[in-house]
Amino acid sequence: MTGAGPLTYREACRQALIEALESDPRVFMMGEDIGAYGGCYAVTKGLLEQFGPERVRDTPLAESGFTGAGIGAAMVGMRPIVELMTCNFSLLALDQIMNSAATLAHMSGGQFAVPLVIRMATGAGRRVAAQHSHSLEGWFAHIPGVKVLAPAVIEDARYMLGPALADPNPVLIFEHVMLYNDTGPHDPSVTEVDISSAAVRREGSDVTLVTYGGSLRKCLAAAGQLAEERISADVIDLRILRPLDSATVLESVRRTRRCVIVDEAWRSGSIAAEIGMRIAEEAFFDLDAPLRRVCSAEVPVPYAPAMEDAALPQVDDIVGTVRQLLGKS
Amino acid sequence: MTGAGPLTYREACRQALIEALESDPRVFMMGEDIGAYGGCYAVTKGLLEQFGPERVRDTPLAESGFTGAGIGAAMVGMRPIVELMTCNFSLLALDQIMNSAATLAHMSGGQFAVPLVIRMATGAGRRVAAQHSHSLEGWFAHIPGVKVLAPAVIEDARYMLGPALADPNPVLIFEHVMLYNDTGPHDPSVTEVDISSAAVRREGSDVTLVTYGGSLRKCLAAAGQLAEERISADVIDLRILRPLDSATVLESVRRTRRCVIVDEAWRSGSIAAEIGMRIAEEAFFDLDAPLRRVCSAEVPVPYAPAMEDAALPQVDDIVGTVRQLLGKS
Amino acid sequence: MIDKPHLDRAHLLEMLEGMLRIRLFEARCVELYQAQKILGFLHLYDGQEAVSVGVIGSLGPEDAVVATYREHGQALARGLGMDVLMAEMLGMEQGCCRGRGGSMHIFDAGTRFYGGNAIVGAGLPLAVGIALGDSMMRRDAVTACFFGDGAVDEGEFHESLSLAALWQLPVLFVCENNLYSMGMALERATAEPDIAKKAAAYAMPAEVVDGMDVVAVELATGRALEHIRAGQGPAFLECRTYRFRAHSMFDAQSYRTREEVAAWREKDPIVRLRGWMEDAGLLHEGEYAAMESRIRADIDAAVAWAESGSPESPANLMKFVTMDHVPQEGQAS
Amino acid sequence: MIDKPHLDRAHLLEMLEGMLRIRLFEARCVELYQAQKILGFLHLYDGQEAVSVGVIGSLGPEDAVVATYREHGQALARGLGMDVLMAEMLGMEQGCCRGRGGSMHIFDAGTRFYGGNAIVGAGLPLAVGIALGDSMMRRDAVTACFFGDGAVDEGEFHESLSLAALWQLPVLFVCENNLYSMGMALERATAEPDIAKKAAAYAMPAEVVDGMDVVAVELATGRALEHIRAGQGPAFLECRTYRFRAHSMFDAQSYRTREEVAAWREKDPIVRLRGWMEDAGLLHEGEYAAMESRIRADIDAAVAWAESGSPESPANLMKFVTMDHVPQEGQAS
Ligand SMILES: Cc1ncc(C[n+]2csc(CCOP(=O)(O)OP(=O)(O)O)c2C)c(N)n1
Ligand SMILES: Cc1ncc(C[n+]2csc(CCOP(=O)(O)OP(=O)(O)O)c2C)c(N)n1
Ligand SMILES: [Mg+2]
Ligand SMILES: [Mg+2]
Repeated sequence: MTGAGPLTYREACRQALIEALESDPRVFMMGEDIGAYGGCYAVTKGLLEQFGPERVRDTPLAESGFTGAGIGAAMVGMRPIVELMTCNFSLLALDQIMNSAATLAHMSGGQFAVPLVIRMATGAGRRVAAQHSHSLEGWFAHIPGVKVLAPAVIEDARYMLGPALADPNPVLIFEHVMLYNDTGPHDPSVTEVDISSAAVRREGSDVTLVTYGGSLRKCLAAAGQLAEERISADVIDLRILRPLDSATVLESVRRTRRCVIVDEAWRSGSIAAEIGMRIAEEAFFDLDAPLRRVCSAEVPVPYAPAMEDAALPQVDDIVGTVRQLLGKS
Repeated sequence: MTGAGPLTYREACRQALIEALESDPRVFMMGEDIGAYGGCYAVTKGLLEQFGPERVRDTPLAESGFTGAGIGAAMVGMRPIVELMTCNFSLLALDQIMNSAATLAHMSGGQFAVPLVIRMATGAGRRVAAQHSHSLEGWFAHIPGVKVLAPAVIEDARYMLGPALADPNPVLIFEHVMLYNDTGPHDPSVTEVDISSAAVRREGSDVTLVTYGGSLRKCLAAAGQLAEERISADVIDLRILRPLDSATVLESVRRTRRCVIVDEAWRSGSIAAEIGMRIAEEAFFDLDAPLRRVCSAEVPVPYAPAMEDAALPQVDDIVGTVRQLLGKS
Repeated sequence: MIDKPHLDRAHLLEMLEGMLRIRLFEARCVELYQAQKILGFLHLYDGQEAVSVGVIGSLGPEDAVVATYREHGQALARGLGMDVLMAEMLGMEQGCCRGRGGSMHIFDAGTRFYGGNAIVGAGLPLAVGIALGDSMMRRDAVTACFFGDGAVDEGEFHESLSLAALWQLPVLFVCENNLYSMGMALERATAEPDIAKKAAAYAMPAEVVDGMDVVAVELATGRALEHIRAGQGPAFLECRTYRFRAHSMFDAQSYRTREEVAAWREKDPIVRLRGWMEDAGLLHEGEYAAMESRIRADIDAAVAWAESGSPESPANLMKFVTMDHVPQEGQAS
Repeated sequence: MIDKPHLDRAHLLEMLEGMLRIRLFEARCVELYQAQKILGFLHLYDGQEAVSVGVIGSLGPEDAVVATYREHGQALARGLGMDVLMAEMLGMEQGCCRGRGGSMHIFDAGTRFYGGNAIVGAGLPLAVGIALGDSMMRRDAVTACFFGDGAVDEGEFHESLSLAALWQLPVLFVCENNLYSMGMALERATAEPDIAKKAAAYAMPAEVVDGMDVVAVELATGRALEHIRAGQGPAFLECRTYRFRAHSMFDAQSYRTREEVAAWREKDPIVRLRGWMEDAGLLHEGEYAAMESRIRADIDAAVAWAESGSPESPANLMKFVTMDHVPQEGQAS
């Protein structure tokens, strides 16, 4: 079960689930096609056979119903993992998430907690068009009372679930669809991770790239290209979108004095704006240049490949933005 | 029907509806308790009697269903006004709004438009606790394909509906619950408004206060207090949260070189962050001080009055933030 | 569990007192609302008391209750103290939810009272989850889920009944059909106003009961619980009842006639049980008055206690937004 | 409207050809998918052709159709050109949605084909609205709304049927019950697998029909349309059918047995109608082969046309995110 040898992101997610189901009898899963079908991204393959239909519950198509059922089960002592298949369908469960899961602890004066994990796939890139390509993790991060995780690396896919289940609050985990087949980078010495701090994935001194989830590898690729031009980029993987670890971001920006935020969500009202605003509030005098962000175009993601690619942040966009910010374009 | 004499915000909303129903046979209303009950905030009082049950349709409690029905009716030529009672219940209709209303034009390659208006009450202050006090207009403004209006003054309550109905796109109108009894300020010479530009509600030169909706009057009150201290504040009412009129904001900030954004939404991921980020991107070198915002505490709005008041932006918070920004605290 | 109606005098007195407690407690709430001590929305249960008393009285302490925003009745029937309930409505730290919930969000871990849910229909999935959790933890417990006739039209109703039936969960769905959702008459809201019929779509047994008759409610609840406790899955109870007053504190009530209200007042569940007991010689001279003054004294004490509390301090605003531990069930943190 | 089955030879030939067109068109889609020219999800209609051909063939041009993501069948039956359909799947500017929609989002204003909706259940409220709009505009039109057995469990199903029945709207709800939603067998998904029964909760007439028999589907549709066109409100049709292939292009199909698939293949609606017509002497020697090659020629031409198109340019990315005018119905902007 430890992370020796290469592991895909998908397999990391799967092993995390297996470990959770094996180690705690209160843990069970609910979701559409997680059982007989094996999961729409094959993450839960074999789990039904291994743990049985009581703990790996295929649900009918009723997102609001079974998400709410997860909340109730969590309140009475279970540790449900609800899978919403993709964040595109989470809109159907949003009332339960925002008006119930996120409020019950506070509204009851701390009498109840909702130790629930909700997993969902997120992101674009698979040519599945407007209704299947949302990136909503940053948007969900607006909601007080929940935590929002965005594993971008194998270690996080593998080990974030543990602390998420141990957390007494509803934790939403967004797995980017384009990462499932990813195999690296993966550090086998890591066998646990926190769910409180951002990570510096590459060190640099000229500019800070802040990102998370599916855009991390684009930022790392951009940083690689920039290095060839002697531009050294710090790459920060936020990892947790709520609560945000501003400190790590601010520390980096104070060093590099420049920041580009990369986010696959639609630009306006993205979490990229939040990061930027925090910098503008708290590190304003440390900045040498305007803030910049590379986000998705504000468009329902289109099907045609060239159109979709144009809608999403790409490595070239990041490189170009950094160059321009440093006056090197 | 023109705006002569004093008018409450509620009555302004009501007159706007009457005018719309009178002037266009394609216009009809759907919503919970808009008919026999007269509207939960009495905005639609008398409309059922005046226009009959075909055009003022009381719906059963089925937010997703009748919002979707509004989309369909709009696509085939009607001009529905759907009332979601309060934005707290709009979460149940969010799939229809984000995945259908906002995507259909683009996804169909421009074959269809969705000329739909969705009205809802928004905001806190009425001691109705966590599930009835959301401010979600800024959050909805993240969605491409829709327009988001936040009338803060009587004229806008009265005249925004016309252009909203004339717009070929889904338009969401958020009416702040604390404004319904408002009677002023109201300029009777105005008989139409646009839905494209922000408005400068008070001119000043030392600091820009950017706000919208229920927080406008707090900003104006703060500006009044600040004036006594010889601090002159420009007060901008965004009016439209999507698409944002950045130009008006940037113009002001370039003059005042300082900006405080006031927004009743939860701080992280608020539209206040978006405004700030746009300033940090586009007017960075014009700023003399860090950006600041006054938002709601990140908490499900509590019932107890002193708790609720503490959770929301107050005039003193705005004044204090400005003072501090100008080094006068 | 229940093999015969508990028609003994003590039990009937208990039910009468239970209904009257709710009625009188709420009457005091109205006064406090008028005095602007209770704020926000206040949804009275006036007229519907027989439903809560009949249903919840049949539950054991191991069972759970999920309620709506019209939940003072359920809360009192479930045994919540008038004191913490009143303190909550006054926004006090001593309130059951430390002033955060108010009238619409009453919770009590000790009695397994899971709110106090003010989004119509939202309590149903929660109830399904509580029953699922309980049954996975092998607790022998039923979850009684209260909701109105209006909630029946929400998608959550459908999804929840569907899940509960599929998984054969121990949920008692209690529809408090008071014929209106705010101003929307049931007849105007649905093509099939016979709500109990809808349960058939989920292969779930359903019964319609006179919700103005506490004994009938108790008997029907007993039958439903028998089915549920035998492991045969959820059951559905439609209690036909009426609210005598406005939806929340005030409304024009233009949606119904005075005559209709008056006709229903004739069926007042308290007046009815009282009259029946008196006729049957089960309520003795002066007993009702004594009951009333006992309750009033309780209410006075509760109000006094609540008013002497301390308003929850804004300094604690952020407390419980996220939890740092899971509180033990039945023990507030 | 329909007083007698159109069992004349010409009509039967038309239906046979309609089904075959869908089958062969999709077979080509598979090739193009394997060649990575069609991308994303591709949900085949293989096995279900009788439903679309039977239902949509009974509609007039004034009627509207709302479909799902498994909608090539509905689109072709509705008369969309193979050329613009194929161009759409190839992401071309010439596609019916200018390459923005792809396989799951086929729209066509000209034939009143309202998508191509890929959120399960989301098409139902839309259909209610279309029917509402049409009837408020005094158009004499029916909206046929297609959805799967899985969609029945969504809250939107409930809310939509409820609204349509309440307002007596001209909606034909067509449930394509292929026994699975992805890998979830209907029997495992609901306590009441008799879907048509659920329509009773909305006081709506429902009929179950053999969805592998195009003539039966057509007849049942005719009866339903008669009810609807008489102004008696919506009707419900459950078509029992089967998809022969994976949910989308590939899946392990671990959720069902080969034997089950084989048994259903015996009921192939095309084989069945062909065999029946041959037996009855209604399909002459060589006619089927001629039909097939005619269709293949059409497909070849459509593919050639589509491939010769120009991929929609990223320069147009923002076009249609918001509209600057409402396009005339039936006329793409
Ligand atoms: C989802 C949602 N929609 C609308 C409302 C506003 N609202 C509050 S109570 C109510 C009526 C509910 O009626 P019913 O379910 O019959 O319960 P009753 O009030 O009669 O007890 C409505 C529409 C709400 N709270 N939640
Ligand atoms: C709301 C929602 N939940 C889940 C999905 C993923 N999904 C796509 S198709 C499908 C199965 C739908 O089954 P059914 O309604 O029976 O239609 P069929 O595919 O059998 O034609 C699922 C679960 C979705 N698209 N939308
Ligand atoms: Mg009711
Ligand atoms: Mg199916």
